[in-house]
Amino acid sequence: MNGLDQIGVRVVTAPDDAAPSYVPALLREIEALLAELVASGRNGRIDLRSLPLLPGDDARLAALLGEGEVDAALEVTGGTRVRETGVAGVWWVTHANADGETVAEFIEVTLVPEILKTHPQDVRVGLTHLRARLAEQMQEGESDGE
Amino acid sequence: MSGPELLLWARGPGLQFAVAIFLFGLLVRFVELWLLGRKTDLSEARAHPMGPGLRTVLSRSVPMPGALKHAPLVFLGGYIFHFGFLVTLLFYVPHIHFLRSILGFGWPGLPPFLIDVLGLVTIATLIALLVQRFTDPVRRFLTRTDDYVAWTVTFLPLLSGYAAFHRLGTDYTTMLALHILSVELLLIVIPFTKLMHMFTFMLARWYNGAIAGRKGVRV
Amino acid sequence: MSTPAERATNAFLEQIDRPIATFFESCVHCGMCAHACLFYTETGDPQYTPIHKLEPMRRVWEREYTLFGKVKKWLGLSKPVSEAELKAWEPLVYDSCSMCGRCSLICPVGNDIVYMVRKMREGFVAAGFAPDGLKEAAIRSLRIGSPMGVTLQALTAQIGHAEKETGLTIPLDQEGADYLFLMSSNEIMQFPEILGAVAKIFAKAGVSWTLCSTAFEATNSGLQIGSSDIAAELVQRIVAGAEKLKVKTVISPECGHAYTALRWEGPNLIKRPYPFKVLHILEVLDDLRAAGKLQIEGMEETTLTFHDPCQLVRRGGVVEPPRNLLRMVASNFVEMEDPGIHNWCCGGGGGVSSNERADPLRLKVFSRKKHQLDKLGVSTVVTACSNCRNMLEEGLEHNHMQVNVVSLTEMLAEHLKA
Amino acid sequence: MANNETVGETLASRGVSRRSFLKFCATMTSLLALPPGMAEVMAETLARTRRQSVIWLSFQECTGCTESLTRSHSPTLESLLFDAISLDYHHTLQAAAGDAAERARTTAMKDNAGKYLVIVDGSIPLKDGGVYSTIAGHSNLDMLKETAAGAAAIIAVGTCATYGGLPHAKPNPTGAVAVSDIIKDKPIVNVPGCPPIATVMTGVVAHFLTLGTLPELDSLGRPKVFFGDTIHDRCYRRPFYDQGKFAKTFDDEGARNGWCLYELGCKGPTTHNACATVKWNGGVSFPIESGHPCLGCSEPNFWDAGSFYQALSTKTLPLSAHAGAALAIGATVGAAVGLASRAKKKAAVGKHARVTADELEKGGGA
Repeated sequence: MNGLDQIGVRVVTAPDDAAPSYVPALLREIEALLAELVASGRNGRIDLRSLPLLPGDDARLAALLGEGEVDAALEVTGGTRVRETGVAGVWWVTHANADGETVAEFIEVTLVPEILKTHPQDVRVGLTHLRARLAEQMQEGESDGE
Repeated sequence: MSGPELLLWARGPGLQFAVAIFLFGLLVRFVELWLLGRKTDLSEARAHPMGPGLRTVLSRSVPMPGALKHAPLVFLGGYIFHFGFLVTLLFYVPHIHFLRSILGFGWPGLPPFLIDVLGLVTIATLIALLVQRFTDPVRRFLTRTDDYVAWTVTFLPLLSGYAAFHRLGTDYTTMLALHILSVELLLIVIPFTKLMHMFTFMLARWYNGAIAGRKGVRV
Repeated sequence: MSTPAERATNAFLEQIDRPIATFFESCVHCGMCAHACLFYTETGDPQYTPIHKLEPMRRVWEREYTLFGKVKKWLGLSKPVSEAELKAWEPLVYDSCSMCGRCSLICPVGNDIVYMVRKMREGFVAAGFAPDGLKEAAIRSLRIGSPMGVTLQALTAQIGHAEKETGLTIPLDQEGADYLFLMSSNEIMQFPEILGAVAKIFAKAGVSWTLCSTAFEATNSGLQIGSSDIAAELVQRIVAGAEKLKVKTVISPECGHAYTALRWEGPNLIKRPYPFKVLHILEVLDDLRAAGKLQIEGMEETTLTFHDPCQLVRRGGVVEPPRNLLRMVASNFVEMEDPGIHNWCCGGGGGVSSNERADPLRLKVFSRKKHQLDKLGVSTVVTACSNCRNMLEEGLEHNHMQVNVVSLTEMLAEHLKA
Repeated sequence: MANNETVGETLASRGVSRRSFLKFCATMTSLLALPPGMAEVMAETLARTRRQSVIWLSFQECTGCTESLTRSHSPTLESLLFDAISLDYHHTLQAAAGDAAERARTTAMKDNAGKYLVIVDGSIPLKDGGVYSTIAGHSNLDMLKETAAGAAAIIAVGTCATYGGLPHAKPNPTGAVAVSDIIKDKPIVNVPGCPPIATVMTGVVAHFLTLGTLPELDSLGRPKVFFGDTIHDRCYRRPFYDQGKFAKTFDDEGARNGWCLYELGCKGPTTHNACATVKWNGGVSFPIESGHPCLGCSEPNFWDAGSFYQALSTKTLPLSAHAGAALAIGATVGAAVGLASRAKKKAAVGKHARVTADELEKGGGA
């Protein structure tokens, strides 16, 4: 067997012009959340997986929002990508598992997505680690000086 | 009993029971009817009754001149209802599968949206015919309990089928089970009500056509 | 036999056969038959719905001849037919049904309703529930030989008149003649010209024919009242006369039910086929026309129409002969609305004309005929049934309409080539 | 057992960052259809909770459910869940054996009385005193009753534990029943499937851990969020069903085109599960996507619901024997009635009173 093309299977996907696109409604919702952020500073989040998006809808939405200044790649039990869209304050967050499969996808309307921030708990853990390392170094320095 | 259990019962023992009662009743009615017998007509025939009899079996589906004008709703309603009922029964793919599993052969179905539209039209027509039974003097006068029973058991499969098709009412599995049960109810009721006409109408038309036909009258 | 209800039930049990059971089984109470029935369309009264008129017999069928009826009877859920019920239904069966058979044509499941009405009357007459007029007519037929009490003397008197008028000899009891001509007492009493007309036509055509002194009355009160016993006795008289004279063909005159009685019911009533043929006078005339033996001169030019007698067309199959003959003699023949087998009854068939109690209803439902004739605006209506003729004349007079009613046979005789 | 440690502490000590934690919670809100804004709250709650004691009971089962849960591509977010719970008893996974293993169970029950979670896979045989499946000399029935008594809630995973499953299939030689047939006084969540989707199992546990409640259930005790829709409702091949395009065999044009598998016996329309949306093997595919009709494994009695390859609308039992008998009896009864009718008719003819002129004159009843 040389490749998949030798299997007599031809997959035809269902026609996608059956229902109107969900994108316009989604944009309205983003607009409302953004206005809320401006007015009261409250964060908003839309779960793209929970919406009946049609094939091509996410591409359409991405094209409409455009690309922004931030594109962060995180390594958090699988990859997570956080991009600010062309609309400042509107972020596109994609969570993947270790195999690279997307497991969740959100539009976040916020100043900084929560996942980018470092949690105080982790900071404490970091501090502990740093001090431990410093202590190690001091020890090494002392032994070097001897 | 949960939806899946109900469905299982409806497709299994329920169906066995309903089909058995249906066939039993059908045979009782036909045999008891047949054995009543009929005297040979000794008058000299103008034509052989067979041809005109068979002709009337078909031709009686066309209303007599003027009839459409005098009672449009009964005729049109009757046409639409019978057409809609038969087409949805015989050309909806899951129904064809059901019949194939019993008869051993099948035929191509119609796209579901056509069945959907037809089903709705049929339901509306049946309701109109019921309203007419209440309001029209002749229909109201003639109506007996039997007519309401027949209407109800005919209506239920349509209603439950439509609800199942559109995932209305309770969950699909239960609705499908109710739909099959309603068909079983219909099967059980057929031999004991005027619904027998679905079989005897051919014989009745044949007699009518044959009796007139041997006198040389095409009815 | 004891009570009337039991006598009626017994007669129903005798009459119900496979077609009747099929019809009852098939009825869906759609009520279409009402729209074919003169008595409903002209009154709007739902009790005149034809299938409803059969309810007592339907109940006997269900109760006695079906498993489920038997179960209901056993459980005490059904009652036998009662005398009160018979009394209530008698007017429906006799006054509001002219046995025209239109309902049998409209029924979508194909029920031959009039076939059942005919059989149901057996039960009513057996129980004594029949209109006085019909009973009296039947008694006169049995005892005197004619429903109107016409005797042989009356006939011979009319023969004398006709012979004088036409100058022809009218044969009576001539053995070996080809045709035996019958008359209805109505014709003998009210339209005797028909005898001369037939004599002239037959003489011209060279037809060998005769009248019979023991079998001249064609009408059959037994059929009208719905008693096979009486009908058989009356038919038997004609059969005996025809067999005595050894004729080849018996001619039924311009009368609707006489044709049905003799042509279609007769052999079944006497339980054997005839050794002769039965033809309606119009069939004989049409045969003569086809053979070129009916020569006509001068056409009737007024606009005229033809009233189809139910028993001739729908119940008898004589549809084309009157039209062939009319086209021969009338230049302005127009068809009525719903012609041929779909015609509307004059209102007086099936014994209604002999039932005085039914007169007001009969005249009321004449509105259908009035409507049909008004629509055409003709001054002459031709027919081929003396009873229809009577009913048309009465109805027209009642409605103050100026329309002539003419017998087709007479009209032909008038235009016979000299 | 480190049951006094909070989940946050445990995770931190294992080098799992709070970002992973947040990501897990965000994924769970998406999966459980919770408001997406709840992710942060969930993460904080979960971090502060003490690790949940879980007792996993395996009865008449094939270990497929455990396999489904553990053999997912690791490391996954699901595996995080194992860090968030204290799996105190699971006789397939635990290191301890024999009396030590059973002691672990009783200890956990005692220490966490009224608070521990019981997960059950496998059905419980009742026939012959439950001898067909025993663990350490205890029948499954006894062990279930004993363990359930102090539980906060029970999660029945797999079709066997939820409906009896394969052991329950006719003729059910061991008298197998579901957990819900025995335990009536505890909240039970049914997660059916043969096996159930791993994500669905973890989702239910996560819901309990983070919100402290069980998800909303349908009439069969299944979480509505995963079992609310049928496979058919969410199937990507649904448009073909609506258009009336069906594969008739496994190798025809329709099958190659990926048309609807209804005619090949697909039970999608009556099967409630999340396969069509959550999918299997890390979201790779699900049976219908691979060209095989849905078997309906997450519905009760799916083994006995007729052939897997016969359309859903068809009969499940043969009709000919009943039909034949009905016809024979019908013909006999009909003939009996018919012959009685003939006799009655003959008698009526015999009783016929001739209608005569005299008779008419007497007037009868008129």
